[in-house]
Amino acid sequence: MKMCFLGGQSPPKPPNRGATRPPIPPGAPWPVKLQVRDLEVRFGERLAASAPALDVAAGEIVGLAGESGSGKSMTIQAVLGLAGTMGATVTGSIKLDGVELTGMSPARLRAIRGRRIAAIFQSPGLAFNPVFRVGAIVTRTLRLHGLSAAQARERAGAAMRGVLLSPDLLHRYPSQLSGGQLQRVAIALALALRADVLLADEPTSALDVTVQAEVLEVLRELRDSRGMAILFVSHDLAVIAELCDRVAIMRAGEVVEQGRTEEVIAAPRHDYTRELLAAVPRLGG
Amino acid sequence: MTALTVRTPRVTALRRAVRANPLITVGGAIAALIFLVAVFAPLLAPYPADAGSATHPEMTLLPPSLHHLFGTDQVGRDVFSRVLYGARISPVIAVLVLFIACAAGIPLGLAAGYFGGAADEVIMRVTDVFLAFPSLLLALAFAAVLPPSLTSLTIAIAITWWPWYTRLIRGQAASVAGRPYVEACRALGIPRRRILLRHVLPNSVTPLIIQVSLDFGGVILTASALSFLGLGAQDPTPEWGLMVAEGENYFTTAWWVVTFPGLAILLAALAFTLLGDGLRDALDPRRLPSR
Amino acid sequence: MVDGWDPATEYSDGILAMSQMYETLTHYDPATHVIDPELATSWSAADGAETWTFHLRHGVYFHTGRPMTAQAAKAAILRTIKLGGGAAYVWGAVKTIDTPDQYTLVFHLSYPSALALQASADYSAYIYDTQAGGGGNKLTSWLNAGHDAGTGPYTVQTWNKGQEFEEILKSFPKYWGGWAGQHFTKVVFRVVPQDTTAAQLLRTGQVSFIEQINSSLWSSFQGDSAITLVSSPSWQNLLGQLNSKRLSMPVRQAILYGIDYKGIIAALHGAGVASSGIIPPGLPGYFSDLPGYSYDQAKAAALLKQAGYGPGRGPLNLTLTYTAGDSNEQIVATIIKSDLAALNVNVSAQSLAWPTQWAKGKSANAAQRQDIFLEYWWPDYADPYSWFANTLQTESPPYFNLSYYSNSSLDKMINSVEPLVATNTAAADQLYRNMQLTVVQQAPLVALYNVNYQYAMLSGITGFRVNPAYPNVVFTYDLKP
Amino acid sequence: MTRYVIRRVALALVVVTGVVILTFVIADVVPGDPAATWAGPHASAAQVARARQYLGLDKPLPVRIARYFGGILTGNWGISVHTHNPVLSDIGTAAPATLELVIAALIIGAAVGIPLGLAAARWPGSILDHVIRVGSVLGVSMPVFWFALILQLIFADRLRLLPVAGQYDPNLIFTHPLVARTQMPVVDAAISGNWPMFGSTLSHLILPALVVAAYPAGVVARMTRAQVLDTLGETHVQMVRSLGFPERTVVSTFALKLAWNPVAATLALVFAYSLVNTFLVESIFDWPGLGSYAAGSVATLDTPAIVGVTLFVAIAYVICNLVVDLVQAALDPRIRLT
Repeated sequence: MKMCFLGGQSPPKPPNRGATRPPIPPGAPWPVKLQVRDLEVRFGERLAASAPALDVAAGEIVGLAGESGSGKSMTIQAVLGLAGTMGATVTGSIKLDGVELTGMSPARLRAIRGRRIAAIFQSPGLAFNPVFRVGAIVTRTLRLHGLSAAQARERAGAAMRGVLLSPDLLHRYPSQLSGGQLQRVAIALALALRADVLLADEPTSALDVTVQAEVLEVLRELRDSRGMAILFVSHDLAVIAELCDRVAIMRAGEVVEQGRTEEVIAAPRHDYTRELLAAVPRLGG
Repeated sequence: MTALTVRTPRVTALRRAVRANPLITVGGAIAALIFLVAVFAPLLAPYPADAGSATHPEMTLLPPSLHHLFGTDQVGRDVFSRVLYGARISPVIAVLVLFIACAAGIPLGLAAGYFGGAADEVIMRVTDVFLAFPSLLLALAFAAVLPPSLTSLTIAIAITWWPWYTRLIRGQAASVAGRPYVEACRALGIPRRRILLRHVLPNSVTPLIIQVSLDFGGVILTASALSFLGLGAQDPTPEWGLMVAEGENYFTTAWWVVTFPGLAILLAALAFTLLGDGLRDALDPRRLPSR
Repeated sequence: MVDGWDPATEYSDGILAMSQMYETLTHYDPATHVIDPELATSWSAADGAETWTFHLRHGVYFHTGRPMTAQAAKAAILRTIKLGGGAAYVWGAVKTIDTPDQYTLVFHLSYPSALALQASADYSAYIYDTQAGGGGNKLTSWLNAGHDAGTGPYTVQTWNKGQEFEEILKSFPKYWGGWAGQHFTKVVFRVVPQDTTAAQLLRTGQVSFIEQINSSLWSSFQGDSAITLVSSPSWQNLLGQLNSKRLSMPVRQAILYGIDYKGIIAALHGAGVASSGIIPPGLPGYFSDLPGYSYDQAKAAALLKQAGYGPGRGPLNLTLTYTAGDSNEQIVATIIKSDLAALNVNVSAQSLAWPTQWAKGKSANAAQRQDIFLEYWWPDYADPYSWFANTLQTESPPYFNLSYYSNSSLDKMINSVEPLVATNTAAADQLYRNMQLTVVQQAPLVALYNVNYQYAMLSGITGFRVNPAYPNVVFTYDLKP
Repeated sequence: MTRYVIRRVALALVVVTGVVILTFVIADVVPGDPAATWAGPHASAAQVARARQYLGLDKPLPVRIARYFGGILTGNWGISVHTHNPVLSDIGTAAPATLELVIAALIIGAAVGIPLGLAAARWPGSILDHVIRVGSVLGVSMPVFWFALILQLIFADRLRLLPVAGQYDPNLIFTHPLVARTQMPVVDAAISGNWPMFGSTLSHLILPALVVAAYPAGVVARMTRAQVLDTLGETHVQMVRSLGFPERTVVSTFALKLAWNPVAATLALVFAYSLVNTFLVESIFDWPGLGSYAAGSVATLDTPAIVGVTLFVAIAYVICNLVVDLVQAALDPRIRLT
């Protein structure tokens, strides 16, 4: 597994077999990037998703776990301010670096999307418009956010290398890339935009295990070297346990439990969390 | 003993759709109106004889008035009565044409879809040949060779319309034939014919209903176009297309002779297209709000 | 509009354009009933109208450049007689032609005939250059390729067969009439299938003259200051020829009693007037008091019953054909169909282009022939002989006698009338009366109505005079723009 | 890609063969006495005999079909009854005028249909959406011959904004004669730089083209709306939105580009339908195209001409479908690269 270098500055680190995660400096005053309070997303009367309190700090991966249909994806759409396009209404507060997003004007919200808050989706194959070259999407987005053509090309190339992909792949059409490659291009996009927050909506569940590991590795790098705040949505507790620093358990649209991953796994307070943990297949011990 | 209301999914979908979808209500209402006019034409028409061979040379080209709501044509016949009786012609031709087209097209489609292989290839190529001709043109060719009459018109259009249904049913049958539960039936040795009728056909009903109602308008337009060219209905049959053709020479001085039959064609075609659109939105699974 | 362009054989709408390009020895003026000079300046008859001498105009040139001489005129007339097409019968009486000098023609007839009148015919009386296009049998193909060999004021610029701008004529500089004063230099004949389009083209000034449109459209121009309307009686009537081979005399009479003539005339809004006999008013042999058929359903039903048809008995199915594109004929067909339906006679009307309708009538296979044939008829020169010679004389194979009627006594009368016209007009008129009485009684055909010409033109145009002797013809040379 | 092309071309050839056989059935089998029908009503006995010989009625069926095929391939499509010209040459002179009208109609249809479709997809459920949907349904169910008369009455006769009929103003024949090179007046006038005539031919083209454009505009608007709406529901659109693109760009750039293929396919389907629609309109506007030729053939029972026109349009339609298929394949990377 090739080591990934971000921007090429930091010395090569020993291969991290994932046995132990780099320690999180206890109590380090990482600034809280994304702060969600009393969030409720409704389709007419039906409550689709709610989260009383959810924080994601820079350099931290927060897991959002729950069965499919528990409102995980809707939470992401709400944070992106796109729940409206699905015909849903959003109440409560979503703050980015202390700035309230819910009431913001569509134009200013658009400026944040992509540049400050990026998102990657479950099935990478569907996440790219089939009749555009992947590079075209990347450069158009960078140009949209104010870069010149030359800057956009240069940064796109760097970002691709950042996710262990050769920049030549940018000329390919989505149908010519594998799921793993496409997902990493999506991440590269967030990287190129230097987003502060990355919302990952089950980015690995559509990939097979080996490719999954590569993607997770890239996410870890983003957290460690870029200090990105990542909200990782998944129904796969095993992945969450391996990747996330903290986790929130969602059930039928509500966050039932939240805390540091080791503590929640070691001593789940809510019985639903226990059911979820029991359902995770254990290899060996 | 309380009556059990059988609420199959399709009935509820239809009822919900009607409420949610104005198209069906508008289209259906006009279609019903046309049907009623056709049935009660003799009662509604002020001058029923004018729809037949009666002529009144002394009152030609009178503008619309209380006596003649749509005015009179070049030989003094009441246009309003003829338009009402016209509701008995084009729509009836449409029913006949679509019946023949389905009777010929569906079995062929089923056979092609289910058997596949050589049968499918042959049937589909023949359909492609028929579909290579725009329907109005092939109908025109047939009608021009047969003596001009309503029957030859109906045959000519039916000949050009069956391929659409063969292709539609074949698509359905082919997709359904691949489904596991059909495989299971075959595995259980259930005879092919029963599988076709019990499984493949019912599933094809929905797209068929949609296509038939959409085509209703299409056939009416084609039939009136052929009569306009003089290949369908012959005078004095009050066919709308023919009435437009006969009134064409007086159009700048007596606008009503052409305007009202033309409006009738538009209304009839509009009604069934709207109905078809509405049904498609209502019954097409893809269109149901999935989330 | 036109199939061929040979002045000798043309017998249809072609005269609209040909009358601008070709001229005749004499010209008939219906107002004064006088025969005016045209290519012949003077003429005289001798030996009881069996010898006619014509003195030709000097300084007349064909469009081919050759001067018109007596020899050229003789060659043209002999070629027309030899081809025997169109109305060549107008020269039927001619035995031999002498040309004592360059400008004198002497005709020797086999029987007395009004040759000066016949020479003014609108068909097959044109004088043209037989040497044009290499002469001989190459002439016809040269003419059909879009050329003309006449002496008239205009000559062909372009002819695109079947196209919308079918015929474009330009002025012939060396025309003997000269171009002093105001004249049109270009004439475009535009064929428009729809009446409404023609009317709109006139209203918007894209054309300057229209004719043969339906009467309601024509009357819609009343009160429009930019348009001048001219309506006048004509020598043209609409004939209904009944298939005498298939329909017995009582059935034919019943059909004629079953038609509402007044209704037809009412529906035509002034485009038609009632007829008496088959000769239109203004021609010799016309009598306003002739017996005819009135709309009498009872009498019709009685006659039908004799033949085993009529209300309550077996239906009589008839086929009727009329010319497509003529809205007045369409109205007549519809009314006839509706009137006869009341007598349990089902008529299926079919509108066909004229060549197709005529071919169907003439077809060798009798089963293909129609029962009722509607067609307009007008004389070839100012004499009713044409109706009888063409539509009532025994003919086989049928050419214009599309009621396939044959009556030896009528044939005898027809053959004897032509000499009488030249020698004893009173006797000729009486003979025409007897012939019409026979036709009315035998009912092989009927004149449904006499046509009223309805012209419409831009008000700026003056100098237009209607001349029924030349039906639907507009002599553009006389028009002042 | 080449395998895809070969298969499509082979399929098209099979269909064309079937088309010729079907027209043979119409010309030879259906009419009572094919020789008389083929020669036309006023043919002399000699002409009928020649027609019988041409159709080889005495020969067995396969020979007759082979002879008919031979005739079609060598350009001998029979002699038109009412023009006495070979049918193929008549079609040659008449087809460009019809083609010019259909192309103009399709251009207007697309130019009107696509933006309307996009607008309806952009604000689904709004009043604009309903107005556009009703408008497009009207366009689709409009009897084109009646619509032609109405527009002609209003714009040409009453308001006199547009010329009534014909391809150009006759007075220009003398001052600016048209040099016919492609038989398409607008194109010919443009090529020869004859601007007054160009203006006249264009103004004469507007009304008929508008009438024929009603159907394509309706169909394209409905197809674009449905296609774009479907696309808007897909993940890659959510992705593009999450990257900060405004809705306007999302619809008219990303969603529309994906919709091009089905819209192009619809235009091909609509081409044939509109081609036949011009048949109904040409006699009203005095447009000397295939429609007037066919209408003339109906009145003169001219079977060779009608069969010839039917065959010509069918073959044109198959070729047009093939071209659109290949263009689509070239455009859509998913197919091109397999």
